[in-house]
Amino acid sequence: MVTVRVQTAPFDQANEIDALLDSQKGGGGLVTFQGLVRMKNGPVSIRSLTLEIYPGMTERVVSRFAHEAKERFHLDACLVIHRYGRLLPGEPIVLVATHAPHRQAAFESACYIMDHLKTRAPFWKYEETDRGGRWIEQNSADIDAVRSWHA
Amino acid sequence: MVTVRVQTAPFDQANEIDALLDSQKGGGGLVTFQGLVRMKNGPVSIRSLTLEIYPGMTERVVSRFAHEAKERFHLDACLVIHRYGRLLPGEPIVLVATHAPHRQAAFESACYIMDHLKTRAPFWKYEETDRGGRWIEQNSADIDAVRSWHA
Amino acid sequence: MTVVYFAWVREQVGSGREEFPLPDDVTTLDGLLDWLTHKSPGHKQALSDRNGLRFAVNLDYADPQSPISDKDEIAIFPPVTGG
Amino acid sequence: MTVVYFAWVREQVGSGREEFPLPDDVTTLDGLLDWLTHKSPGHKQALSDRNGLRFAVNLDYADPQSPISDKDEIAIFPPVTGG
Repeated sequence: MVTVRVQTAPFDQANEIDALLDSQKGGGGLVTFQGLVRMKNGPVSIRSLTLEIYPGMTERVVSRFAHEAKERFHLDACLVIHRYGRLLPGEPIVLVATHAPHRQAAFESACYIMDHLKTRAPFWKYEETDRGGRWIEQNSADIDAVRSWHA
Repeated sequence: MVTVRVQTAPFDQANEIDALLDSQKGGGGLVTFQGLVRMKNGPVSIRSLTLEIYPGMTERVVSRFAHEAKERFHLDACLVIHRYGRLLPGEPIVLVATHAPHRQAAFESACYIMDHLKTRAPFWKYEETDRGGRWIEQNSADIDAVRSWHA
Repeated sequence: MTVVYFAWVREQVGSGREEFPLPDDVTTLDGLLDWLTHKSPGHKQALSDRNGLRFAVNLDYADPQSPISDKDEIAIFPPVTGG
Repeated sequence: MTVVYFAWVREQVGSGREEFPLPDDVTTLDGLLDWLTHKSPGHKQALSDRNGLRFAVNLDYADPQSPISDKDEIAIFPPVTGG
């Protein structure tokens, strides 16, 4: 099972995980990653993080990565929920959950999906701080990380 | 914050994660791993998995790994709950949650803790199936995995 | 054709979406970018460093060398920052 | 001293816990294992392959060469399988 949602609404990690586990009784390992809006950028307090998407393309790209991960790592199930719009510090941005017979596959597939979300999925982050706003730039470490999956 | 519990009782992943996130508002990435009793060993149905511990030593060793992980990966928080006693297929065995400013540290530390739980923490698993019972043997891939952290 | 812009490209262009007929002599994404550069100072600023931009044609990532047609939806945006 | 056994070692020995005075001439874990081997056929069977066993002295992993004393709690068990 692959589930992908791109939404403004908050999600409840517990409900999502319960639904994923109920959907297929497989045992094994479940890895989740939850990304949260940070409170500080160095000494500067963050007021909000606004995510812009490309409606249509964003869902399509995220869904492709989720299916690729399911194939490549032989997952039982894979869930990606990614929010957009204006979020406050501490709010969840993204939830990735992967379920596999072996823990290594669950860990690697969750990393794989996150590395691709960071560098290939059409989301753009605008951070508003006490000292003004800025569009966040792509991180070179993230680019190296995603390349390593396709070396 | 480091929390370690070795217990027979089930745990509620949602409550545990909420408590962990409430305890420190840091943003960043939260990785969880949940291990579940498998349903099948190849074609053979599993009836139960019973975990034996060494009371005193088990908590001590798990706690040491959790603290090592917190230092090594600069975690904001680290939670390990490991059950023992008789568990049924599909039941959760272990919950590891790591929270760090950067996702890579959260992923790696959760792997680090799982690799050490698999190979160094005093737990022994007895699997009861339709064809009888057996003590599960240590996996050589797990031994390689834990060594790679100390190479 | 339709051209859509996102993030600071959208801000500098001053619009998220433009529709117009495929300009004469434009057959590739690169050619479209040349043409758009002359549309306004905002377009010129937004498109000045093409290496710093990413492109899609009909919801798939595309190179500047990609052929384009009047029926296409072209997207121009900065490197993405999801997750 | 106290000796505790776990998993199939416990089953083969037939007990999870034994208490007795430190035997004469025993100064190391290895020496204790030699002595225990003669205690019963179950002990002999459980301890026959020392490379397949793990040991702890007072709740810390220990090598067979470790010195031991009458106040120690010694643990003998198979490789662990947690997680």
